[in-house]
Amino acid sequence: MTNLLEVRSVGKTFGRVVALEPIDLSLRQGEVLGLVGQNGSGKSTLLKIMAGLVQPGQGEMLLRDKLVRLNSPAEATMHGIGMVHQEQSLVPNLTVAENIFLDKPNAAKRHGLYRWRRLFEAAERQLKKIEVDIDPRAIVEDLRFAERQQVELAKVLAIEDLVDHPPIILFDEPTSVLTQGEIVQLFRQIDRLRQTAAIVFVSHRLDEILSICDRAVVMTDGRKVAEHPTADIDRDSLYRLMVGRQRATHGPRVSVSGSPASTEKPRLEVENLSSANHVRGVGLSVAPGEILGMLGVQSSGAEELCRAIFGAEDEMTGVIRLNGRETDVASPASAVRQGIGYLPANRHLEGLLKGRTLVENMVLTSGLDYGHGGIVINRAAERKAATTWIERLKVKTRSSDARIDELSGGNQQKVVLGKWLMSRRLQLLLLDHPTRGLDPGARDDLFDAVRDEVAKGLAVIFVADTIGEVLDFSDRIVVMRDGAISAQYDLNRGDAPSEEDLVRAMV
Amino acid sequence: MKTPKSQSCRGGMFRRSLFAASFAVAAVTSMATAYVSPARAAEKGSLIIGIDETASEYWAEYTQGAQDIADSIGTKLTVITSNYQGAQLLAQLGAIYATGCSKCALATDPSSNAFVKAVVHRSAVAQVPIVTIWNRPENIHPWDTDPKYWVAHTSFDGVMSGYYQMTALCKALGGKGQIAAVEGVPSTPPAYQRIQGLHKALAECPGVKLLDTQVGDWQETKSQNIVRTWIARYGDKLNGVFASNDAMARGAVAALREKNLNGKVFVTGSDGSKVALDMVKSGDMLVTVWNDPVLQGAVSISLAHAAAVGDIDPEKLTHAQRDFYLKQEVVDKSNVDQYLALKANAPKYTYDQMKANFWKDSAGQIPVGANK
Amino acid sequence: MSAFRGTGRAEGFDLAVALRRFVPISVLVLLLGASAIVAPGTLSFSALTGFVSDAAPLLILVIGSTMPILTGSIDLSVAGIASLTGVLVVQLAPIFGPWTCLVVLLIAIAFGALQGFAHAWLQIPSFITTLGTLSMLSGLSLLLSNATAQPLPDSDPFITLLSNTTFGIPNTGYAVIVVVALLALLMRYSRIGRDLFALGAGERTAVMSGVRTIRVRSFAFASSAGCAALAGLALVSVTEFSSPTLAGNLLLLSIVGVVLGGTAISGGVGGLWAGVIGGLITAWLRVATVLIGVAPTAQYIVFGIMALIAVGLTTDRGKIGVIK
Amino acid sequence: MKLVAKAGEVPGQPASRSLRFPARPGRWLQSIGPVAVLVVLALAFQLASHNFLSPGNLAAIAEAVAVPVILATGLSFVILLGAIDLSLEGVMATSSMTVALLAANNVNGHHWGIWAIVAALGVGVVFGAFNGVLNTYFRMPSLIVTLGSWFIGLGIASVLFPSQVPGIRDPIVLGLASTQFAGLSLIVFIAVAVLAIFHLVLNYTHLGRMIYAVGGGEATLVATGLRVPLFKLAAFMISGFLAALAGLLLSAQLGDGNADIGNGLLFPAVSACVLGGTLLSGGRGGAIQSAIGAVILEVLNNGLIQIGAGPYVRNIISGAVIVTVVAISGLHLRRKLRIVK
Repeated sequence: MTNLLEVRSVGKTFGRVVALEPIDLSLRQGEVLGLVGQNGSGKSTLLKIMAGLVQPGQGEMLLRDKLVRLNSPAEATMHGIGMVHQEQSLVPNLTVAENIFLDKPNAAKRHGLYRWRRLFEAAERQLKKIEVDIDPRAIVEDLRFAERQQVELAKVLAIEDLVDHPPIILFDEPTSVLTQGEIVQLFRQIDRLRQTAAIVFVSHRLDEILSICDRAVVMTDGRKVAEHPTADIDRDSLYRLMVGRQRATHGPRVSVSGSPASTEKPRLEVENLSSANHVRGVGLSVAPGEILGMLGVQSSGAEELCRAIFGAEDEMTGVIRLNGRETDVASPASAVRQGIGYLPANRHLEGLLKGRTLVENMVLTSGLDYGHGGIVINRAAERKAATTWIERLKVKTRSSDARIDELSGGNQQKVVLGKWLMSRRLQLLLLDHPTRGLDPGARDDLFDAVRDEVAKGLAVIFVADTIGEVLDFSDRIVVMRDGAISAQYDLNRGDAPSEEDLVRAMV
Repeated sequence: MKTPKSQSCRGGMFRRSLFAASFAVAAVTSMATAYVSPARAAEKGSLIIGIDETASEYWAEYTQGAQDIADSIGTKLTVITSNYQGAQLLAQLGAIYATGCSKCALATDPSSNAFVKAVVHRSAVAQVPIVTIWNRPENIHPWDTDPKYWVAHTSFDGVMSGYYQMTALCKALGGKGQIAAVEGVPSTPPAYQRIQGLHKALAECPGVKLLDTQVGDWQETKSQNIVRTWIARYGDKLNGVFASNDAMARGAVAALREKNLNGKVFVTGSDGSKVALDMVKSGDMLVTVWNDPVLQGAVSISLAHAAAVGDIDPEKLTHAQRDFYLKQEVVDKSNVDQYLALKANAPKYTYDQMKANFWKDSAGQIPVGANK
Repeated sequence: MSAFRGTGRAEGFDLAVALRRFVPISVLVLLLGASAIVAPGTLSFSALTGFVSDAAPLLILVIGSTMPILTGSIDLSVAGIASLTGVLVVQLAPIFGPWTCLVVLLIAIAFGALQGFAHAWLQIPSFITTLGTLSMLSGLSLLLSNATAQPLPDSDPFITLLSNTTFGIPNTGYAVIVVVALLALLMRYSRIGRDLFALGAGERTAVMSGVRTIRVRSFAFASSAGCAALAGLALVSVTEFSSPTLAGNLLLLSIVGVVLGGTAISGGVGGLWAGVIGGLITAWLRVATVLIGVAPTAQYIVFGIMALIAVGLTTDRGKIGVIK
Repeated sequence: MKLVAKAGEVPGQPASRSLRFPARPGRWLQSIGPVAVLVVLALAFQLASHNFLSPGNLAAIAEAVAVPVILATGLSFVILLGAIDLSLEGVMATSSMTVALLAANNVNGHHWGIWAIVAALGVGVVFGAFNGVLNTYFRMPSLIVTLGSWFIGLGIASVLFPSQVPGIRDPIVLGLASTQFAGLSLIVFIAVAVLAIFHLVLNYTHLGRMIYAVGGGEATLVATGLRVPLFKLAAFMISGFLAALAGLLLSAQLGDGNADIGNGLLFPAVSACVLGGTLLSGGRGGAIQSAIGAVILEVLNNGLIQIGAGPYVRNIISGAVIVTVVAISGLHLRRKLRIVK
């Protein structure tokens, strides 16, 4: 097998920060190369250089032994290199067909004129290729998330037709926003592609790397620290290479409030809750000091249930009781006033105030808790509280007045968490995919902090990314399917499900 | 600002904006050198006029009249433009007065009734004699408000103008028909005065019916749209259009022209602009009322200057000398050539000529109630 | 792409940010200096007090307009409110006597709050909401005043107060200071200031952090309408007459003023102080063409170009991701 | 104002939650809504005045709406980007003065004929390019850039203004307005042609689709390496070009050059775009929709004169109608987390 793409001492610095030290990497046709590393390890930079998004500061790339320079993603596309982004890169108000050919020439778009029929036909062919049935005429924003993900894939795979050599497909943490079922589907696609393409696959999830990749490259601090065929390595050693320490294991935890929370009033009771999106008559309860884990595929209603409890869903019906009192959670604002917090799945859109400092981000919600009489704010007090939490959560930052954009994803997530934990009213915290895009170290810090608060009586509902996570962290598990609860397990009563049980309940 | 910025990844952008700035600075400098008037504002004895806009024939001619006077006494004329904004006029006057201004004289349209008192007062504080034109609220006069500095107010009789127009319409229609009227910016005296004049003449012409009155804001295009709608609504029932000024008359003629009705539906205007005179000559317009802006410019600034240099003492003038109309004439096909000739060769007024009798072209004191 | 923004940012960057903040005031100082050289009298006490009294209505308008713009909305109705204020003072004086101005201010604030509420609750873009109300307000002014300028009642205590001077400085100047101080206190010691900025910086995040957006928007529009009404009162205190077209084109000038101070039109960046500086720059630009003796025909061009240059210098484009 | 506001979804947000099931009916409602408003208004005015739907009045509406349609079409391109062009009135003033002074006229000796028309249109393109360059390459917000060029345009017209209104004598220029087919002037047909052409440009060319795409997800396009500044520049130039065309046609109608020619046409043009369903946040709507909005406004204007409503009441009613229509046509889009600025 020959090297399809060869990266030779490619490096990159931003200002004084070295993002990527000179690195060598080769990619062979017909293989899947796994790239692992913590946030900030340089793997994203490397990927972006390969995709033409970032120009390398030094070094060179050879495509089939010929030197190439990729000045833009469009040029990379023309060379047969495409990238599936972690977050979708589709234009929402255009048709599926236009999105597929957005960055590529096509016979249907000659001389700047569109021949819609031919364009739709060409798109249809691309969608057929990955065996999905989506109307190429549909407007992307009308599609479901999973469908958009498939369009994204079709868009990248359409590169195959542009070049006469096998395409190079880069996957940047594609699974982090996918559900179990969708991941299975994606892996099927990758297996199919394996025959005709070269693939780079980036993930935080070591299991995935081990199961789908032929070779794994481990990166730390902008350097390549190891390269092994996946057949020769196991999960624990991969973890060690990546984090530099032993994997921490948490046994099933023991609830502080004793086993079932029967003695106390439940913190939250939900009866027959429905909303415009996916939630269909759900009932559940959480006790103080309890962590309720939730699982479900995309659109199963798990996320939506959390958002409904937070007052962020439309057309809600049903009963919500907080500490036994029926309440009307009409909006996020009213939820916050009643002591409910929500850590959003999409922190960039819903969790961060970009361009603002850490402290400004944190005091937004609960500044008045530290003020006088609920009217006047006390800047010194709230600032002190915020900085205390910044320390407690081990946020890595040069200053609590640094702009939040400067932080890595994990540290940003800690700040968002701190925003809720510093509230003196907080009674119930909803965690919606809190570990999305976090490296294992940051994930452990986050869980530790939440556990500490739970020990003091906080109730938590936790929508998990992975089955392993939910088993590690929860007291009880609720599985949702089609907007309703499909299974419940109480771990503290020894009612521990197997992974197979959970998957079965989800799909 | 430069050093740390250029280190950052957006240094390029900063350079761009720097480049933009230098480009723009260069542009302004060249503009300024091209347009800066020979001497700066506010020198001894300089004349200041305040006009409403520059891209207007009326104000260009008004400026010409004032310029003639400035030339004749060898001083310079400063022109400030309010763009119909009293606040702007006040601020600009403030700036001129602030830099020191002795023996200055101001003739200005205060841009609307509401600003007259403020403009007068501002000038009085700066001890600059002021003559106002067009706008004056009913209840304040030069003799009762800052009488030492508000020398006079002069205007054209809007009621008469409207009356003349309507009378001509009535005559042309043979005393029978239907007309519609387009009004100017409603808060300005000429606008409502001319409509008042219309009603006055209408009362004397019972056979003619006023179908509708709409506001055209003195604007050609607005008037055109309004008249077009009338044509559609009233068809041949519309026999005449009373336009409160020539610009709106032009708009009316343009709308009529679309249906080949120009000349068939009578249009009247007021001001005596060149285009209107041409249209009277060609028959597209029935009459216009000749207001001489050159004369108005010469008279108003001369009076203010006379007070500034002591040729007259405002407080010794009679009411009729301090609040008067200038003469105006009806122009129809029979006498239009005379005014076209006047337009082509406006007399060049001098201060001495004016000083001989400032009120030579007065049409009498403005009657009580005219500005209600 | 955006992930890289942060990586390269070293400590030196904040210095640039800090310096950036001083660009608008430097522009103002430069302008003043330049005018002083061209026309030496401009910096005398009397000239400056005159300037303050002329600039006060515009300044108050700019400060008011800043509030909705901080949230990312815009209020185009301010000049309409200012004009209507004068008309209402005349119309309502027989009913409310000495309390007229207060009543009118309250009406304006209520109207602004309602407008903000309608915009936020019905989710109509502020641009079109306030464009519509602008049209309605000007119609109402014309209708109520019968399109004529009317003298203000002599005895009105508030108008008299505004038209007087204290220690040689026009009271409208103090009014500006009071407005700024009042709003600054609110912004600093209550949630509202923080929430305003949060809406501009990231509305979705603000909503999901429990910020009551409808209430914040209502506040922003109420304060802009209140300021507009006060600007209207300041204007009539000078003219002593009301008119349905009193504030005329102050709308455009007020937008220019907001932006010149460094407040981003997309929201989240700027503030009261920026409004004050921007308002002063705009007020100065308005007379600068006269001071440097630009021919009247070229005034528009020079004003336009100078405004563009000033905006080019004062806007911190770094904080805004996509420029629209 | 937030011209960058994202009204709907943002790519990458998990689950297209807020627009799920009502999405398609909503879109249908949005496109049919303005037409329904138009029909209702027309019928109401017909009932009130009986003359409204007469051929004569419909022709009058067609004549009156021609220029606003051209303006709204041009403005749509910029609004689709999510930007705005406030310079229309300035551009119209300059183009009007240009054509009046370069074509045969009664002020100077020029008689450039057809080239005067080309020059006037060129003025618009230059203005558009100026706006576009400042907005894209110098990264200044379009609102403030075009506000500046509005002033500049008016200023240039003032500088160009000779001491008297320049009357146009050129038969070609005047012919634009005086030529009639089937009882309608050439201007109406020009407006229809402009609308058709630019509708096709928006929907059948790369440029047009990319203008939509910029409004929908500019960051995505930039990341893909597409030359976004060029599309934006083109949109501004088209807007400038059509504003100049509008100024030219109005001058031809009036037979003279006028610095106030665009006075009061900007805000109605913006309202027209929004009424028709072109969102100020960009990416949605189109030339046809904006044109329908322009027709609604003119119907309102004409109808209120037809029923004899007073001039001040007209302001109040049309303002109220604009707000109400936009509010009602957006009711179905209301969501808790929807962001509208």
